[in-house]
Amino acid sequence: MKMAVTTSFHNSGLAEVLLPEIAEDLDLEVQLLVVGTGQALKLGQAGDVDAILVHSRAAEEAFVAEGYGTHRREIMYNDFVVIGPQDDPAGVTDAASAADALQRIAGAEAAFVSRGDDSGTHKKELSLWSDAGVAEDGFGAWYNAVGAGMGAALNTASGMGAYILSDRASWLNFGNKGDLGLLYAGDPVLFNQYAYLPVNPDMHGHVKNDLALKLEEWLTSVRAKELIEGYTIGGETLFVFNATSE
Amino acid sequence: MVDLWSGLSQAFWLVVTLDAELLEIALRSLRVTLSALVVACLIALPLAGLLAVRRFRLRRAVIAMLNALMGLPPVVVGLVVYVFLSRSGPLGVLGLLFTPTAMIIAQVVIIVPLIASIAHQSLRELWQEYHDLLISMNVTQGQKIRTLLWDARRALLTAALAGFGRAIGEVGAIMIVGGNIDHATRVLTTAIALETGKGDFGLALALGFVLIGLAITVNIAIHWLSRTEREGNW
Amino acid sequence: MVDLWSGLSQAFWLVVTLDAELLEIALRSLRVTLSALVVACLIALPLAGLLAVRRFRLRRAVIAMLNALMGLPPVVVGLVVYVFLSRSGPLGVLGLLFTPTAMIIAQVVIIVPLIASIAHQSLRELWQEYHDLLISMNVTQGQKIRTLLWDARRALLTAALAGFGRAIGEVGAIMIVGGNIDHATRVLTTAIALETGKGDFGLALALGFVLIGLAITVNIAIHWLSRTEREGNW
Amino acid sequence: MSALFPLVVEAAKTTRRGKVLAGPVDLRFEAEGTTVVIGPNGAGKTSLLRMLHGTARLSGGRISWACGTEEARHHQAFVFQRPIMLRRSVEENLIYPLRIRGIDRAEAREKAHQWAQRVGLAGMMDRAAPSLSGGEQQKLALARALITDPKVVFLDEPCASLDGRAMREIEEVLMTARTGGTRLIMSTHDMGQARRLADDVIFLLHGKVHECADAANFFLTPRTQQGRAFLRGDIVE
Amino acid sequence: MSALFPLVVEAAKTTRRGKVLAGPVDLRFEAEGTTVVIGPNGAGKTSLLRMLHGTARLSGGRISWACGTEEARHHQAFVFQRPIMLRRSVEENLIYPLRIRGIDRAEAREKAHQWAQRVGLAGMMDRAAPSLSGGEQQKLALARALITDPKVVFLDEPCASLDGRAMREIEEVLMTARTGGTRLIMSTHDMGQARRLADDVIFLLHGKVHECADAANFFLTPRTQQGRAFLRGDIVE
Ligand SMILES: Nc1ncnc2c1ncn2[C@@H]1O[C@H](COP(=O)(O)OP(=O)(O)OP(=O)(O)O)[C@@H](O)[C@H]1O
Ligand SMILES: Nc1ncnc2c1ncn2[C@@H]1O[C@H](COP(=O)(O)OP(=O)(O)OP(=O)(O)O)[C@@H](O)[C@H]1O
Ligand SMILES: [Mg+2]
Ligand SMILES: [Mg+2]
Repeated sequence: MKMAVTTSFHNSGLAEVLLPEIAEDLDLEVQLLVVGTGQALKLGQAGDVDAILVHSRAAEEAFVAEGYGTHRREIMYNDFVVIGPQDDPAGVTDAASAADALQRIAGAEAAFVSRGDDSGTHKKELSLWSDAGVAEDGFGAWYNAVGAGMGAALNTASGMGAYILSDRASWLNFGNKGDLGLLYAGDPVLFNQYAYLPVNPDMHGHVKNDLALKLEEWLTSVRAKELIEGYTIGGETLFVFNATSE
Repeated sequence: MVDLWSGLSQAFWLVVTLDAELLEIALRSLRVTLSALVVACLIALPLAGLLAVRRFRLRRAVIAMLNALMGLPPVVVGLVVYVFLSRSGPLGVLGLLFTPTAMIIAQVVIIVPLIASIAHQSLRELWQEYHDLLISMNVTQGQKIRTLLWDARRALLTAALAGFGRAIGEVGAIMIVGGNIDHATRVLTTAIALETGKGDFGLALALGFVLIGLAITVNIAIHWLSRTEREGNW
Repeated sequence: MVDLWSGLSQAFWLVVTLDAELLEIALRSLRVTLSALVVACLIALPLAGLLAVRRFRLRRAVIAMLNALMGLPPVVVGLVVYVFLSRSGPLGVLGLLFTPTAMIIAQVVIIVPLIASIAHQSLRELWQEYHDLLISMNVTQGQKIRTLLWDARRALLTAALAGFGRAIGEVGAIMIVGGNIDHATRVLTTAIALETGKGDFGLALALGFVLIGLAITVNIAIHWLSRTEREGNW
Repeated sequence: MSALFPLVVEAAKTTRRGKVLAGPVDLRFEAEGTTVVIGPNGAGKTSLLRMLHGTARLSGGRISWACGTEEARHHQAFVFQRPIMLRRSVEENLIYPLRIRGIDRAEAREKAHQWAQRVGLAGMMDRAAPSLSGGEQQKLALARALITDPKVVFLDEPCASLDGRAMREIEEVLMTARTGGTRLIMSTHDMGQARRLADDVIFLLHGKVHECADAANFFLTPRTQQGRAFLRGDIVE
Repeated sequence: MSALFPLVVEAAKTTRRGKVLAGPVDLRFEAEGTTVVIGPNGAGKTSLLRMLHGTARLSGGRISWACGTEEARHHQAFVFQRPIMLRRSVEENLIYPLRIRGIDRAEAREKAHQWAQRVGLAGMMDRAAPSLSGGEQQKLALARALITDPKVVFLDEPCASLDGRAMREIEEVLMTARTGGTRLIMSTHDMGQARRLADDVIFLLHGKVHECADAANFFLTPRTQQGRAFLRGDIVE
């Protein structure tokens, strides 16, 4: 079966742990299509994949509402972190909340890199900006929308010595080339929920819904919970399993 | 610079240890690209011959168009091929999306104009030389084209190699229609894009160097093969 | 298929309403590519001339190498240029990363081998014709090269147009070195890649059609310009 | 096979970018003999031959073969002023027109060897044709034209770079062909050759037929003053 | 300027893929006169001239000009058997060798017009050179060779496709050049022309100098049997 996943999920490296186990347990070969969130939803709509695993709640709910997906099942979450230059010119380290951190960046007009690609991360970032009371048209030259994937955006930020909002997995995998540092994390609004959506077989008769359901069952099982919560990079746990058994 | 050295050393180790995964995607790269090249040549070379030999009203327009299509942005080609092959598209029933075949189709679309343009360029020169003779011999269009293609075969090599180069280094289109699926449609370029996306520039560069090495090997092999059958100085 | 029609109609409206943002990135595309083309031609054409005219020991190797480099994967070029221009790289102090200049550099690297290979192909033919005459006139190497370039100028056009096409449609390299930053380094191809990632295939296709239209316009304009000065049938 | 002749030319002319290269000419060729086209450089000899043969586009008038153009084109051959060599070996050059006509390779090679012998190229079958000497190329072009037994052969200064003996031999080959019923239409600057071969003469001037006469008459007593001047090697106005 | 002559050729030969095209030859040329190279097709006339001129690579022996090769190359010109036309207008073709020598455009055009007049191409200055007729191309090549006032001119069958009058005129041009001190070394198949122009004759056979003699003597009484046979137009063994 084919599953479209977002770049950030794939970049976390978790897929490489899960896929062999799935193949073993279910005798099921899952082919991953690593694309942007928008493109993943698009592939689902067209019926070119059997299921999608993304993290953009509003878009997901619309996807189900329009009948492209049968339902939405939350699997796990990780969190976003604010990355920036070690010397921290905007003083983000001392921020009280995520909104505060962003306000400080805007106030200092410190260079900031945005994914700018309409991905889950990007949407999250925009909503954080609006929470922080910084309107989109208030962005000055310090705000760089790069329109690229997470790894590439981190690289850009590292190249420019800029702040950036990243998911923790990508950040850890990035391995910090350059002099960036994790400056702020922990605000609950930064949680990043991943959800699994099987494509609706009523819309596309050829999708392998049975396999998709089998996979869903596995993803929400105890076995998956162990694997997901046991996955660490540099000693840090990345994902928190939060699937509810139906 | 660190990335560069790390890339070089990783490339070295990948190659000397004959890394199984590398071998798999490198072979897939070659297979896809060579298939695309063969198909593209079968289309482009006769087309170039026809354009050289035949005067028809829209000839100049077709040539200008071919030249322009050399600039077909791969991503757009990828999208268009995707739209056709997608389940909800007209050819969806064939189930070709996210298969090597889809990648071959996209590459063919990209390199046919390139090969045809460059080939036409050489054939035109030769045709100016042969024109009077072949017309005088009352040769059919097909025979003219075959004669030109045969006698210009060394020059056509450049055209084919340009096509090969373009195809093997191309990523935008095959990423969209192939999907970069591990063990199915992952080739060198999409693997490089993936590693770049992850920010692992060292590995990306290593794969890149392997790719360049592959391209150079193929080129030298072809040059060498075509030199052995060399007789005159054409 | 819906995407295709939506793309066409969006392209139409974007163009007729002269959408400001479209205009900005289209002009940037043109500026970057034309600059790269000029620089690349200044390097590649004399190089092609030299390879045609001068026999030196490594000549065949250089030619095979150029042919191979036609296949330089853009992503790899992007990475290498990135490594050099990045803050921690040897040219970091110039602060060129994520600027249009960096994109021009990457494009030049990509199209120089292409232009040089194709140009060399035509010049070689002409050189075979002129060889005896120019040697007999005791012409210097520089004069030989200039004579060849001038008398083959129409054929060199194909080479330049191939380079233009490759450069304007290229995305992998300029994405990495330019960063696709809005209002700074976003060009048509990177915008297309972005919209594709967003899943907005309609808009991506629309931009793609605009890009193709642009390429065709430039080609036809150049063909037309070069035809007005046409005298003989060479 | 129906007869090609008479070939009737009515007010035919060929132009290039508005400039008249040859014509308008009215001529009639019968089935037998050798016609020699003479005239100063740039008079239009090459253009006239090409027009008759059909490789130069007619921009006015008519050229009609008795059997229709399509069939006629099959039975013609042309030897160009500047030999055009296929970038192949001498043998491949000779074989080419036969293969085009569907004759099988073995038979074609057989014939190629006969003809190479006849024009004195027997020892060079494997040489690349473009590397032959000037005279050798002319011989090859001639053999390649005659190898298909055409009914009409156009020859544009076929002996310009041949040595004395080769010229004599080639003239013999042409004479044999003529006796065998091949119609020859050739141009030359060698008045000696013209006298030896011509049955009738076309004297061209500025693209037009200035005089068209029986060879014997023309060389003895040209009707026009220009004809006389040309034969003397004087200025022709 | 130091003297170019004598030109001494010692055991010089030129080969191509192992085959000897011409040589080994030993020759000595003095400063004055016209040398005519004759011999059957494929004898190596073109190869010999190209070797003397320096466009064919020497694969053995030595060719030494009195003043050194570099300077000598500056004062030579070559008219090829098959005229090589630059893909430019007639005028540009004539101007080219002058511009190469750094002469300014106005002066070069002036000279080009004079020479076009002399060889009878005055009316075609703006024509594309490759579209000229065969004879016109030969005239142009000749004018382009002589326009730089070279001290030595090599001519490879320069009159092969010229009409009677053009040939006479070109011969006059050559005679004038010779009187003006230009050394001419030419090949031809036209024995009449050889007799008219030659001061001495080199008779080539199979790439070797078979006979090298004073023109008057050679044409009256060739020393070798092959020489006699060649002049008669017989088989030369
Ligand atoms: N493409 C062309 N454009 C313009 N003029 C041309 C073209 N081709 C030939 N001519 C001119 O037409 C005239 C006739 O040319 P043609 O080749 O028929 O002469 P010709 O009689 O064969 O001369 P020659 O004896 O020198 O071969 C010449 O003056 C030539 O310059
Ligand atoms: N590149 C080559 N490779 C092999 N043989 C060659 C090459 N070029 C010339 N020859 C041969 O060398 C011999 C001498 O050639 P050359 O052109 O000097 O003859 P030539 O005396 O000028 O003859 P012509 O009177 O026909 O012009 C010929 O037999 C020719 O076929
Ligand atoms: Mg002629
Ligand atoms: Mg010769």
